[in-house]
Amino acid sequence: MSLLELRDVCKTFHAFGREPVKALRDINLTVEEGTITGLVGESGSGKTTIIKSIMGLEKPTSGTITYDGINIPEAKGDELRRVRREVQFVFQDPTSSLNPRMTVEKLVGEGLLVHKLETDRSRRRARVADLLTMVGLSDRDLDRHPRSFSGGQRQRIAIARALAIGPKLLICDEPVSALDVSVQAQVLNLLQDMQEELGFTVLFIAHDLAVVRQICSRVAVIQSGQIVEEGPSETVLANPTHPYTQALLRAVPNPNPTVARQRAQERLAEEKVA
Amino acid sequence: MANNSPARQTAVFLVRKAVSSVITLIGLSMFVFLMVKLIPGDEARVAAGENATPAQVEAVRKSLGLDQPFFVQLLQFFGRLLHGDLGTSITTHQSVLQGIEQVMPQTIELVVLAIIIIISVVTPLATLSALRRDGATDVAIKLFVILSAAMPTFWLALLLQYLLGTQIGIVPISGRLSRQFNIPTQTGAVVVDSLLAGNPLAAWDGLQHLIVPAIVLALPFGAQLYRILRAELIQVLSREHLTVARAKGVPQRQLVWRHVLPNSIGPGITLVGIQFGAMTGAAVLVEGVFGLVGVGSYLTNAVAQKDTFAVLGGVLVIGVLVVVSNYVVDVLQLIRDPRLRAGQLG
Amino acid sequence: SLSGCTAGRASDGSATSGSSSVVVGFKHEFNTMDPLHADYAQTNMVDNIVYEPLVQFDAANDNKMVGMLATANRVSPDAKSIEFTLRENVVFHDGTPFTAKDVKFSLDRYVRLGQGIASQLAGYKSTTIVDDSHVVVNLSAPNAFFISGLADVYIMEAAAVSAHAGTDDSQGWLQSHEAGTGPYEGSSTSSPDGTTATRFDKYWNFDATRPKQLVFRRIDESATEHDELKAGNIDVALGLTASDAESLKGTSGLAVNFVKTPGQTELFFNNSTGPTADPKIREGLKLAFDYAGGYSRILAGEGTISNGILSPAFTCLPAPTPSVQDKAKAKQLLAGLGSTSLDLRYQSVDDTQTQLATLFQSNLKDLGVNINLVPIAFPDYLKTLSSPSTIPSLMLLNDYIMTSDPGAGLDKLYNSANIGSTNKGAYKNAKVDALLDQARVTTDLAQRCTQYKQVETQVESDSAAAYMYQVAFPVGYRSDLKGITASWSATPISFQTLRLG
Amino acid sequence: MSNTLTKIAPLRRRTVRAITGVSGVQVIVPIMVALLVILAIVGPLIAPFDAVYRSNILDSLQAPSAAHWLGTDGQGRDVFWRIIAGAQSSLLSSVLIVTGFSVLGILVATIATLGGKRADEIVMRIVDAALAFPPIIFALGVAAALGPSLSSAVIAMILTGWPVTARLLRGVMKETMSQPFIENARVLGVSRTRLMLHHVLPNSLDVLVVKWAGDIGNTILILGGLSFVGVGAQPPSAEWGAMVTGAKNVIATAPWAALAPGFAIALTALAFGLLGDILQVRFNPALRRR
Amino acid sequence: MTALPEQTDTRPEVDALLSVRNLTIDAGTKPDPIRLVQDFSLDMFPGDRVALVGESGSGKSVTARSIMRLDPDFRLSGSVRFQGQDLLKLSDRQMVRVRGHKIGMVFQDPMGALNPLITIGEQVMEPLRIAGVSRSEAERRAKDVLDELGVVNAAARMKAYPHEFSGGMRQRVVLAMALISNPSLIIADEPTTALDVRVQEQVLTLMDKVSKERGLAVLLITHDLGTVAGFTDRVAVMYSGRKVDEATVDNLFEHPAHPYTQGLLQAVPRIDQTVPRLLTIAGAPPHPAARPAGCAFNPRCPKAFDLCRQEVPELRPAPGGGVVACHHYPEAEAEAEAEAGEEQGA
Ligand SMILES: Nc1ncnc2c1ncn2[C@@H]1O[C@H](COP(=O)(O)OP(=O)(O)OP(=O)(O)O)[C@@H](O)[C@H]1O
Ligand SMILES: Nc1ncnc2c1ncn2[C@@H]1O[C@H](COP(=O)(O)OP(=O)(O)OP(=O)(O)O)[C@@H](O)[C@H]1O
Ligand SMILES: [Mg+2]
Ligand SMILES: [Mg+2]
Repeated sequence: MSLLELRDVCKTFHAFGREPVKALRDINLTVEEGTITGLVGESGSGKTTIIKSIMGLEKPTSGTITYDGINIPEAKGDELRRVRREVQFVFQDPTSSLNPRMTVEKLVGEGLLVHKLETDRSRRRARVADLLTMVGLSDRDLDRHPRSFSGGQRQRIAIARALAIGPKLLICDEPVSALDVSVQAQVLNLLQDMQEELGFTVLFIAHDLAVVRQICSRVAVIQSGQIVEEGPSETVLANPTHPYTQALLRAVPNPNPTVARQRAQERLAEEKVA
Repeated sequence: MANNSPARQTAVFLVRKAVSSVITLIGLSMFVFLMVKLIPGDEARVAAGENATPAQVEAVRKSLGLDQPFFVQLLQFFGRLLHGDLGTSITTHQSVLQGIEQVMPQTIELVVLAIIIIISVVTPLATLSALRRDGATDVAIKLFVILSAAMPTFWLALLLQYLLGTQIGIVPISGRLSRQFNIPTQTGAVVVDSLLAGNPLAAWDGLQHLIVPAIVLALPFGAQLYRILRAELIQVLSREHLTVARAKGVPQRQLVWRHVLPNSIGPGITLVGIQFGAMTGAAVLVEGVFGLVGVGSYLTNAVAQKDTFAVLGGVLVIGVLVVVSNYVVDVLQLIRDPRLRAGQLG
Repeated sequence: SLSGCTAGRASDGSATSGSSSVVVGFKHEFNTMDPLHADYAQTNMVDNIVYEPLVQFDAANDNKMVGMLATANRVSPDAKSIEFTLRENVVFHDGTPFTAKDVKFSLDRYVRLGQGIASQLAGYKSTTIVDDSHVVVNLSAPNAFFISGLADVYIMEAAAVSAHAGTDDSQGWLQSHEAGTGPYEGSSTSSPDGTTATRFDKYWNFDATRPKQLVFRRIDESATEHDELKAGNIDVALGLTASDAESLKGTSGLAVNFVKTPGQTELFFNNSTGPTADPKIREGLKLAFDYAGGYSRILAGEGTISNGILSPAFTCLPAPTPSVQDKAKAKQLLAGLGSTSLDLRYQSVDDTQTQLATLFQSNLKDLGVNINLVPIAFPDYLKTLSSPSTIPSLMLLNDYIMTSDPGAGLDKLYNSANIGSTNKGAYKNAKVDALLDQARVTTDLAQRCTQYKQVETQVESDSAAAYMYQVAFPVGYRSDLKGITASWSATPISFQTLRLG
Repeated sequence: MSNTLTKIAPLRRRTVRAITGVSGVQVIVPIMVALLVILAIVGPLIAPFDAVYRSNILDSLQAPSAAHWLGTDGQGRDVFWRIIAGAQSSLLSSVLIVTGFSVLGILVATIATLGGKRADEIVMRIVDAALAFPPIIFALGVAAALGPSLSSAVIAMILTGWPVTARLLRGVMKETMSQPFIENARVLGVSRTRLMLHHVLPNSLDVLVVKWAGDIGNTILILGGLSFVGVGAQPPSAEWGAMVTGAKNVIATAPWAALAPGFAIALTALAFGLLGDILQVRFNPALRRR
Repeated sequence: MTALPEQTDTRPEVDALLSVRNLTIDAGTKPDPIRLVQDFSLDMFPGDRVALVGESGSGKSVTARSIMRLDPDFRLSGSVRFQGQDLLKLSDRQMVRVRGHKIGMVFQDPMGALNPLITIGEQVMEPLRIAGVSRSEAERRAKDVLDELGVVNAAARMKAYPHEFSGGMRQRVVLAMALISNPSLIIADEPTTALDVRVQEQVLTLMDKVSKERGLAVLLITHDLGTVAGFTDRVAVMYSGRKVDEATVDNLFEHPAHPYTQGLLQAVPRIDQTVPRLLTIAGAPPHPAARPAGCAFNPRCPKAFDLCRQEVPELRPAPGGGVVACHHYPEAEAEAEAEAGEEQGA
């Protein structure tokens, strides 16, 4: 069953005095319930624009975005509240996506408060403490500010914050690309574990195909605002049909000196030809 | 791509600014008009004179149009404004435009000199401060700046005048020009007029008259600029492109001039633009002490006399100057920053 | 280039006194040269030397009338017209001869414009030109005060002025131009920071010892003027405070004259409404002030403590009644005030007034009376005069009666007909009204004098105001200058009489 | 890493502290400010009424002596005690003014930030108009309209001060609004009020705190300036600006009467100026050291 | 700490292009200095391509910057010989001549690395202009370098400003600035981290090509082992201010000696194989001011034993070649441990 569905979504930006930018052209994308779907593409391909449209922060120029029967761009009142409660986000930069003035307790508990899921302060604190333990932090961290955590830990807080209200759909916009390899692995593992444990649906955005391959069951490749290839990640990554996917795939660094050197040779040769 | 060219974008930007400036000025006039009307007092009586009979007062009221309702007076003002007429002062009985023409050059001369002092003193100080951040030099400069800005302007004016003018005598005590010089008025700015008259001695003398008031006026504003500039410099100094420049082997001096300063002066330029209006007003605090009569004195007097059109005219002229100086600032920023030219930050 | 500014008094022998140019420092804005506004001191300071009136009064000689542009005058017995014989061989600064039509033009213009000096011409009907050297000024009602008001009414050249009439009856042009007959020609570059006047060599009463040039320079701060005078950059300082002037005394090469003016510093009460409508309260307030203390410290012991409602500069005065403090009596009289606190209005631009008001406030505080000092701006002050209900309970001001004959001044201040305009204290006394009405139609000076004295005694006994001090205007100047004395034609001094030593 | 030079900073600071002990400023300044605040609270209580307010005209303009440490003024009042007594009105009015216009500024900036494009445009035009009006002249006008007194000077300055605050704050708030954590809060379903109170304002007010301290000093100065042009506290008030103005005419003959309150103003402005500076270092991310 | 670490390379030190010996870097004041880097040694020979890897904060950039002496406030000890000259002993002025001329540097953030106000051409030419090369000559050479780096229409693009360039293009410009004076060593501090996968690939290829063509030595700094595999010959691994592992690329990837290196390798998700779970290094690196006693890695090390908590391991030859600083490799046990490490990795 599809939880989130984008149909023919287009988005054109009209900036004053500039050429209009067609950021999205006829995007069709389905996210099946209970899966992790990957969306890959290079910088500027329109990934964030899709996310903003799902958030309801950008209005698509045309097309529909349906979440569980609700058309998000049109949603108001109760519907919108439901979307806000059931769809949560984790962003690329864990530093700027957490309010530096709030303690971890407040940050993680904010959703519980806003959606009146837990209005009692001490019980909320206990819930937050549980969540922190779940993402590998401890209740000693409740009163600390995000600044005093490392990047990986901050991203854990961001995930805890998103998971606090028990979302059905979690959307992650390049949640690991700002992190060190070792931390990236921690966060990826965490996401994977949580998803398995809680069974929510994930839309995972990245530009690194290796990351996508690691955790996604399905993948969609986006280039210049268009989905150029879509399918189960095994298939797509094993036999990419679109040249763009192929190029992306080749660009992924391979920590195997022999393979890597060989690929470097190929590239150099291509470069010379070009 | 014509509609995308930097030139066009710049033009569009400037036109937009112009339109909003005009709206701003209209708003400003209405605002001032209302304010002056709220000042208690009877303009007609002021115009007619202290000993005027009630009949004389009424006659004057009628002839000045002061018997009309508020909005009619305002509309009449704008009507006259379209013809470049700012009205007549009730105390000097002179056209406001002419009155302002007489006092404006004086103020502009003072303010411009103060701005020149600010820029030429603050820039090196702030640069030195930022480069030697938290070192003894920085602390000394910072203390000096804060201390000099902590003195009440008029008090410092009195003090400096007494010390430098009267006691030591290295500068004139007051006025604009020593009595032995006789310079025909052309622009109204003594230094400029002296130069136009081909009398550099007189220009030098005029400059000496202006220097202390200009310094006193400059101090508090200079301190603001110093703060902003220092903070900005420190921020710019930490940018990666400076490390890159140093790694390229750029020597310190060139680093500062080519890479640090141009990237740091943006907010400073904007600040000076904003300060322009405030400085013309603040000039009143030094004008009195140094026997100068500028637009600040003119306006102070006009406010005290409830001289509606004189206040309006004065503020409007300052408003135009502020708008113009903001324009100049915008153009300078455009020249400075290619990203602005491309409308990327606009 | 610095010598001009830094040279002290010592070196002035060569630099300044040798030059016959005199620089005058003055205070407050110089608005216009138009003699229409000669009621304004800064305007009159210049107009007084570039223009001339028909007649003047000599302060040094019992306020006797002297002819300027008129050589003789005759007031008709019914006090309804005055005939003037005009001086011959007088020329305006552009060379045009002065004739009767200029007199008519000038007077008509003032009355037509109805502002400023026009208030001196109240009751003017018309001027009849008899011939080139004779005119008759007709009044709409008998007015014996009229002629003494003419000392500040200047005559301008009809032809030149009407040539620049414009839409404002030449006001714009006259703002910075002049068309007079006086000993000096005004420059056309007058501006708010001053103006320059040059000796007019075809003046009918030419005197080579007048300075060749008079430069008027605006300097608002007393301290600045004080320093500039000492440094030799100005030769006459008109904007000094009493204490600064006092400190100049004894400086070599400088002289200080506290010019005794016809003005008095007075504290007007609202005689009609509020607590001060009660004469006992007024008397109490009057007795509360420490006249002697203020005199010695705020006025630096210059001028005099008031002797009555008129300045000692006037000639027909009743027996002096010096103002004195009497705390005990004041306390007793003021008991009627209860705990009411009063507003004392004053013009804070005048530092002396601020000081006096502060002292008064403290004096009254000692007696248990609270006074709030509330500065008032000129336009507001004028507005408050429009009705007895808005007139301040207490208003501190310097009041000048500009004419040597006090009749017109007394009439303006104390005639109940003038409540709402010039009767500053809303003072009302039928006996005074009657006396003033009588005086207006009395052509005989001596007779009028008796009436004035009666008025003065009555007003004083009603405690219409507290009369504090004669205004003694401190003037510092180069000691080789002569003729810096009190004058009726300009406050405090007229530069007509200025001569180089 | 982008900000290598900021990393270097702590090092410098320590060196300087070790060599010159200059960072003593950071200890002294808060003490100075605290003393001033205490003075403002107890000043009027400890100063003898007569020395402060009662004219003792025959003792006027006495030079400093054992009886009158800072001499007497033109009314024969004790300058020292007047300065002590005047601390309250001088400081209190500045605090009031600065707080007043900060609140106004915050309100306006909030409207501009939350009210959408049009509200922003209108508000900023108004702010521009207000900025084009020379503050001193504006204050003069407002004070003239209300009648000269300390309270009207206070109101006048509140009305003059807000545009700068509003402009500054709007910029900062706009920047804060573009931070990802704001979006993050919005998609969590946070209400506008909560967004403003818990997310935008707390992250924007740093700037204001810094400005606040610096402004106190400035305000005392400008208040003095207003006194100088005839607007402000009236006799017998011992407000410092009014004291200087009242004594400016005797600056040559009795300099103490104007110098002493002038120094009091300068010292206060200095203390708050330095405080502002210290706070700026604490709060400005660009100057903050790790 | 007195013992000289053993060499990974057998070539004689005298031929080395760059020879860093026991470089120790301190920040902070004397009483409580922060030791950022301790006893770092590295040799590079002409044409060598060496990678310096390690997690964020391990001291890679500090080391690179200190080779160039870019931070005047660091206290450096040890020696940095470049072409036989000890850079640490040069005067500031002499150092300026080394920077950009003999050693070029490329930085992480291509946007931040360029001065936004100056044209690309000017910036590329700057090192030459400083060296006194005429403008036309400098322009010509700048165009050549940009051409070489694949900037199409270089002559025209030189007049453009940085904001008009895309990220990949900017990195080419940064590279051009580093290359223009024909240095013999390039230090590239995370030149691709901020870039997209595809651009990353392009830039690396480019560096690869240029350095091969010019026989340039390259010190590549990164935290991603994956990116170095195809590019470098030798890898040095840093952890918390120390070099803990150094080996040839093949050796390092095949037999990672240090547990930290092993951890890093396992944490990289691989496109050619899937694991149910990525293996991670638990915990976070220590702050330089608060390192644990003994081996800095011990709290995170799965194999730590008592000695690790007490004594700092020294660099010793590793079984598979290279050197490693780990108590698990006392000469005898080395082989066995290496085996164990491999098993773990599988
Ligand atoms: N507000 C906007 N106004 C104009 N153009 C925009 C705006 N937002 C995005 N764009 C343009 O839309 C395109 C898609 O941008 P988007 O941010 O969605 O890319 P992305 O795939 O998320 O890239 P990245 O990997 O860099 O985050 C880009 O060309 C961008 O410049
Ligand atoms: N001036 C300084 N004063 C004190 N500590 C510093 C200074 N500069 C850097 N450091 C610290 O030194 C350590 C090493 O920093 P460095 O920038 O070399 O790390 P890095 O390995 O390059 O990391 P990244 O991958 O994040 O670039 C860090 O902990 C950093 O905080
Ligand atoms: Mg994005
Ligand atoms: Mg680094």
